[in-house]
Amino acid sequence: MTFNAPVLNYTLLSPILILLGGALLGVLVEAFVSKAMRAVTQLSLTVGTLVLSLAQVWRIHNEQSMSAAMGSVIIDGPGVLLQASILIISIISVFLIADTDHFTALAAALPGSEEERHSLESGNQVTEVYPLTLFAISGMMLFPIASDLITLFVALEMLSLPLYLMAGLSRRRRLASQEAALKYFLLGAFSSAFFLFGMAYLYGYSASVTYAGIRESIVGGSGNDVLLLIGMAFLTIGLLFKVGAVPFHAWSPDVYQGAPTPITGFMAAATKVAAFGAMLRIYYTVFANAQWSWSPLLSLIAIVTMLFGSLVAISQRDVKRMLAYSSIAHAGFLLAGVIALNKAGLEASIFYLFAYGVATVGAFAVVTLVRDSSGEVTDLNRWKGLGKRSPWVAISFAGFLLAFAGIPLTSGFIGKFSIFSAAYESGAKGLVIAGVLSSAIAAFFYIRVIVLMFFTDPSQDGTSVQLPSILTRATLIISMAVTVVLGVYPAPLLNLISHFSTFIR
Amino acid sequence: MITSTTLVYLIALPLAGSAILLLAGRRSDKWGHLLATALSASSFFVGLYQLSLMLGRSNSERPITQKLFEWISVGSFKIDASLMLDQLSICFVLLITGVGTLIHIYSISYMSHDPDRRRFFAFLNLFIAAMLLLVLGDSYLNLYVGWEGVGLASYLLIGFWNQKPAYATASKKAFVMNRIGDMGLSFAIMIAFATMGTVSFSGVKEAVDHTSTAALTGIGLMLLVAATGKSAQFPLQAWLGDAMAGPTPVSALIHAATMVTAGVYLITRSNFIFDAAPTAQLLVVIIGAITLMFGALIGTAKDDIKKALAASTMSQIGYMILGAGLGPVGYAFAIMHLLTHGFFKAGMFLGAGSVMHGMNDEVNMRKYGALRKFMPITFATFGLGYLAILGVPPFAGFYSKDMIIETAFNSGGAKGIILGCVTLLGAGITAFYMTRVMILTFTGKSRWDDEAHPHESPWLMWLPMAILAIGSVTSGYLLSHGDALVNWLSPLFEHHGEHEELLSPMVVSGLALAMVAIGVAIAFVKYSRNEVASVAPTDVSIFTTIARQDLLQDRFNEAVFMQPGQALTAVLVKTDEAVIDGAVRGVGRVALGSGSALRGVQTGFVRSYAALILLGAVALVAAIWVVTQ
Amino acid sequence: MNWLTLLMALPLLGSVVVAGLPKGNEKLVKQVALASTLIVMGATIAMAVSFQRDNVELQFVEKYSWIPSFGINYALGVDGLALVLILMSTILAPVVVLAGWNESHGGRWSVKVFYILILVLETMMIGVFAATDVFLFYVIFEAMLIPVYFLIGGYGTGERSAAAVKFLIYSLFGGLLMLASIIALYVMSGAQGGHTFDLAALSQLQMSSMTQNLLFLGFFIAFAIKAPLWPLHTWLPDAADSATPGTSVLLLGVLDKVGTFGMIRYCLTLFPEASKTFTPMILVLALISIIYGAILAIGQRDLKRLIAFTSISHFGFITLGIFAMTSQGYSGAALYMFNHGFSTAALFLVGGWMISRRGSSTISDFGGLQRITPVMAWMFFLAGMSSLALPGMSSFVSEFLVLVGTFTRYPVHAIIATFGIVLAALYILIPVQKALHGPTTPGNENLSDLNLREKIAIAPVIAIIVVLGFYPAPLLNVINPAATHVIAQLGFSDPVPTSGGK
Amino acid sequence: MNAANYLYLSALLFTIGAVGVVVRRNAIVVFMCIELMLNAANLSFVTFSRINGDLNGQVIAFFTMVVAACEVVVGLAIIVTIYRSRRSASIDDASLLKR
Repeated sequence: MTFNAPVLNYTLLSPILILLGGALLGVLVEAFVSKAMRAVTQLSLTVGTLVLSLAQVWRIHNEQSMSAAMGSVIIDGPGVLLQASILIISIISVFLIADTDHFTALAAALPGSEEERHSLESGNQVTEVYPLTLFAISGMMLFPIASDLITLFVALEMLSLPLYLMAGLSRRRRLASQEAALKYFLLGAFSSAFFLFGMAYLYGYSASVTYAGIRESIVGGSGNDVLLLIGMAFLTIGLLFKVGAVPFHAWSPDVYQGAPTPITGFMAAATKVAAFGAMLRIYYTVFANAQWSWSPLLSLIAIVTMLFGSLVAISQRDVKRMLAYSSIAHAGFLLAGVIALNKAGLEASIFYLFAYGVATVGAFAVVTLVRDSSGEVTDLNRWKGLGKRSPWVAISFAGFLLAFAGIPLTSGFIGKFSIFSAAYESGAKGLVIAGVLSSAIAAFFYIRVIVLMFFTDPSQDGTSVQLPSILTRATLIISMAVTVVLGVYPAPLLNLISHFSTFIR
Repeated sequence: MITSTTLVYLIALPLAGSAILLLAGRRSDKWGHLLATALSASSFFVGLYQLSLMLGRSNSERPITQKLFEWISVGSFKIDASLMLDQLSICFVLLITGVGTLIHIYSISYMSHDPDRRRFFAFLNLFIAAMLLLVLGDSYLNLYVGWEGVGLASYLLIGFWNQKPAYATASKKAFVMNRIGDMGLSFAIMIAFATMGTVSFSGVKEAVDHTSTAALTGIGLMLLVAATGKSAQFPLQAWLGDAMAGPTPVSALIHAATMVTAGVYLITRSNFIFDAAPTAQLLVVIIGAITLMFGALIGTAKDDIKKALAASTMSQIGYMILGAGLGPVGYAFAIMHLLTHGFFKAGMFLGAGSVMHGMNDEVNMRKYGALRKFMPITFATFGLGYLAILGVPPFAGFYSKDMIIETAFNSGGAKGIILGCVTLLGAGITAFYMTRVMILTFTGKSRWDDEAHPHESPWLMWLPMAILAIGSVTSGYLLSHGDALVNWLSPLFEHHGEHEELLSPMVVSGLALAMVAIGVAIAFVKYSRNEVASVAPTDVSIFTTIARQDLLQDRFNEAVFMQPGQALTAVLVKTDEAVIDGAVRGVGRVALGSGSALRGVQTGFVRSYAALILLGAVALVAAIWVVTQ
Repeated sequence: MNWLTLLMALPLLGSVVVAGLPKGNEKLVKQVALASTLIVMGATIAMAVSFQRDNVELQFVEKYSWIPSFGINYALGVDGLALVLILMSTILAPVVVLAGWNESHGGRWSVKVFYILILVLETMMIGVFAATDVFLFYVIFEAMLIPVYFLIGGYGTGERSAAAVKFLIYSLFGGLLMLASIIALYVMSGAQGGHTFDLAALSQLQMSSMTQNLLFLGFFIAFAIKAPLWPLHTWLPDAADSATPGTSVLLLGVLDKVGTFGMIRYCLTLFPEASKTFTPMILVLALISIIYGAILAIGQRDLKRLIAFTSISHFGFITLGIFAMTSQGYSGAALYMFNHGFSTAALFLVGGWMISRRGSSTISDFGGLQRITPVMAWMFFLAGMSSLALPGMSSFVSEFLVLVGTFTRYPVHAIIATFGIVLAALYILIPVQKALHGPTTPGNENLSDLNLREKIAIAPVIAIIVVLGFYPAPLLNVINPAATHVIAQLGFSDPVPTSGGK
Repeated sequence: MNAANYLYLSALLFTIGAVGVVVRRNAIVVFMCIELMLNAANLSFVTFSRINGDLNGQVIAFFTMVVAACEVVVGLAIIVTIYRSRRSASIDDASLLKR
């Protein structure tokens, strides 16, 4: 028995490796850099790492390879696009995370304890959130380019575990934040168990853990269909959990609400890109030939998800929960892109993911700004008259909401149009009808928020809009610009996506 | 047809007057009435000039046209803004501008104390212009413009003193009921276009030969509906009495001499249709006969001098319509009666105005009496009109009305006898109520209050009355001498064979005069012998009660149309709010409700969330099991 | 010369200039806004002059690739109908600005924002009529809602935000149905020779009659909400009730025309067979709208709601004319759209002045205005006469054409519709009597008559109404070729007179 | 022995674990149930590896154990924090966030 030394193409893997390196450095920084310099160092390190990684992604954007890591990852157009999207979204999210006011000074301290107060007053702020973010991002980067089940599972855990922790780091309402972390963790682990179990059955079905091997078995059609179906179903549960599709969505409103807002924004945007990226690859390449078996069920889930998200969002009173339900509805729309199973669907999904992700970060950036003396105000009733007090913030929030609603001249409209037309092209007319219907319902609550902000008189309860820091301002401006530009002139990005959107297999 | 370039001035002059007066506003208060009168008069002179030209041409060359511009042209629907003056319209032109000018003159004095006199004259000029357009238009659509234009002018003038709510209501009523008639005209135009492809008079006339009788009957009936609206014929007569709310000169000009006779013009103008549609023609006669009696009966019970005259107008137009419905032989007589009626009725209305002018605007005849002494000129001119309307020879009505009665009798068969009797009876009743008016107003004892200081009107008022009185006396003779009008108009109408004579003219005249004598005698006995109560007695016969209420026309309309209409409106307003908008709001509420209900899934307990995931997994497995079985 | 792009750019430029003006100088803002709209009007008239009226092809065509991967173009072009509607929009814009000189003061936001919204809206109004790419049309169709939404909700009165939301939700719902249809068209075009949104190309698509019917409904419902047709009308009275008069003018006068315009431009062109299939039902809806709108108008106590319901009746007439499929009906409907813009503008503007002076929009609060404010009363009266289609007013020509055009093919429908003209007399004369006639009631004694600015604003509207009533040829000449063209494309020709005579 | 029986056992263990997550209240016990599910999956992997004659399944089992260990690290940290703040490890107590 001989061992072959693994051949790794470091260039192609460099975006992820850079991130991991940055994360490890971050851990060291946390340990060794003085507390005065720590925050700045961490921030620059993180942003630098991300930018470097993005540059590396740019360098490899024309590469295609099945063998970058012994067949464990695939580097191809969609993978590169998704990685770039994740990195861009991460960068603007990190700008929000940089506002340490959102994070507890010492996560280990008891809420309300002397210890907590002391660390707050002394400015002894821990900044572990940065390396955690980088670890999560590297998991996200790996998730959509994984090409065997082991890598997929590892990537899933790599992106999930840091997020569980990050959800519990909020400085205010710490009990809720910890509860969010607990819920996220338990349910996440629960769903990974399903994921893993599904993997086992797929392995049993095909005697292979690689995407290519499983696909060949499906094409060959000789295996035990029950194994395949259960494997697919359970694997899908794990993925659907991550994207927040009904009935695997239940964690998301609670976690979105409890987690620190910058983390919520990051999680909502980047995780969705990663999870849908993986899902697209799996369904477009591995399961494509078993379409007959999953398409009806997934369509049903998509329809229920769209309608459920839209309907429940109507009656929400908390802006973060409302955005959570809105993201559930959007998961439904995105599932339509998966179901479409054609090139248009892939392109549309990638566009949608990027546009939606950026707008989501922007929307949560606005949420971070609305505060009173005890921190963020997420009760919608206290957002009344925001347009009067801070028109620009309100206008940008309205802009993001309009993008979510899919109003023309915003990126959301192009996304919605392209994804629905792809679904229609594949014959999923029911999905399009349900999508249109739930868009109408969804419009109702987006508009309700706009009414609150613009057409209602402000209440005098100390709610105010914090002057955005430069970084937050940058996030807002970038995400607004992307939202508008992609709405008005999406042609360059669409061309780019179209040029790159072919999975190699 | 000869084209002219001057026809347009007939209309343009008064129209310009109206526009100038309205746009200039108060600035023209000082001279507005003079300008308006002058423009109306100049239009009259243009008319006279056209008449003189027309007289100089041979029969077939008399009609002239002037195309102004292409008005509407879509596909085959081509309407030019084009005028036509022929033997028929010149009669109307002269009547409208002539009587119109006299009434302008009269109004200068009559309205001198009104702060809005300028506006009044603007409306009068507007009316003259619209009425001229009505009679000069060369197609039904052009006529329609004038038709609604006079309706507008009539609305404005009835409601001239619209600060009184009742007057404002009267003007609205007139407009709405006229609109119902206008709808008929719309239908007629639509049918004509759909079947004949044209709506010009000449085009329709040519197309009549190859058009189905059904279509022609339809057009005829719809034209009749239009005529009943404008000419206050049964069943659209109810507005005319209320229209007396307008200043008296308006009643004289619009609601006696000209506008209300537009229906007669329409039917006469459309003779080619009615001649080819006997059913429609028969209905014209019937409507005429009914209205003739209807108006006459109302007239017997009215104490308001203007309303009595209005009822009389309705009745007299009934005669004209009836005449026009008798076919080729009747058209000329209808027009003749129309012209003579224009003189004597306008004269009497102006007389009534003069009386009111001297009596502090009192209109109740029971508050008059013995005015003969105080207003001799008014009495004389009114009296001449009275004799004319009665048909006493040689006054105007004698010629025109007897011709209609005679033609009615001679229209053949039972129809002829019935119509003849109705017209005769109508003549008798006319004599009764007109005598009543004369007696109550001018003779007997004075019954007016102490504040009243009856006096004769100034010359500006009595001069027009006098001129009209001259017309009342002479017009009948002039028009019928040597069958002048009949011959003048004859090129326009188809001629069928000579009609058989049931009764000779002499016999008819004798019968008519007898009826008139009876009517006069009864009135004399009833009102001249007995004391007239200055307050209307209430213990009167059921017939009088009903007649005082205009034969219940308003009650009928109220019960059959207005109340159900108002109820329907109220119901629909509620339905719109509750049902249609309610459904919309209901959808919203359902969405909100189901959203709230679905929120219940989110209990906050991790275990229930895990259960949800497990449930989802179980459902998926179950689905797979079902699929693979 | 890119006329249409220029027209769209000018108001946008104006809004940028307005946005850049110093704070606090409201007068300057208004003047700049007025000047912008006047320039646009001038440019539109200049463009209209060079329109070749006998050419049935689209004119002033522009086409640039916008989103090539979906086959979407920035494509503009006008035929006679679109030209007339653009003309109407750009003439109404300065009128609205001038007439509503002070209506932006009671708003939630500054005067500046009001005029920015108005100018942006004007750009979209031009674009929506000029677009020949279905996608572009849809984008503008939906995006237009936003400025109107803020105009109603920000500057209106009463339940303004509820009305604005109702308007927006209704419209979005219709728009999304249309989106579904557009997606289907797009996908089909991909299967039949390449993705495109070009109107002409899409009209050549082959599809089953079932598909065609469904897609037609998607478009039609969106337009029927916009137009609004019974029973999808309930947003309009609320919106008109709450919006400022100027906004109402733009809303009812221009935006709602997009509905009827869309029926012609999109429903008829894209789905000729389905249009025929649904014609009987649509005609019935149109008739119900005519009669129902009129009766509801009679039953209203509020002046603004009354005007809104009269418009529902008028839109019934327009729809009737469109689906009568005769050249008279079509030209009548097209002309009706133009005329309705002005007669409704006159009603809303004068009504708005009355309401702002009196501080109430309840009709019975007025009384005897004719003696107190004669000019204002006269203007209201004339506007009312135009609304009831009195001959001599432009609306008569169009209403009569619609009726005649309908009668030649659907006599019974035309007869029922004609009853609308009697009801019209009632719904106009009742408020005229209550508000203008009668004795002057308390609270009205001291109302002031129109000032010079208001007179200047209303004068062109009245002038257009009257002049076109007597001489509609300039517009008809532009509309007619398009009418004949569209009718012929649908395979219809005008019914021949049954008598065969001429 | 028939390898399929191991699969049945694995499925049974997985089910027990899943039901345990739903019915038990103590966070630690819930977490242990999840670990049980993971190990059930591992059992399946190993069984399939045996059936298919392929080593990958066994490799994955090792990976899973490592990942599970990581999960324990993170999970216990969270659970302990919660326990310290709330003085209770019952997951039903943590239900601030709902609806």
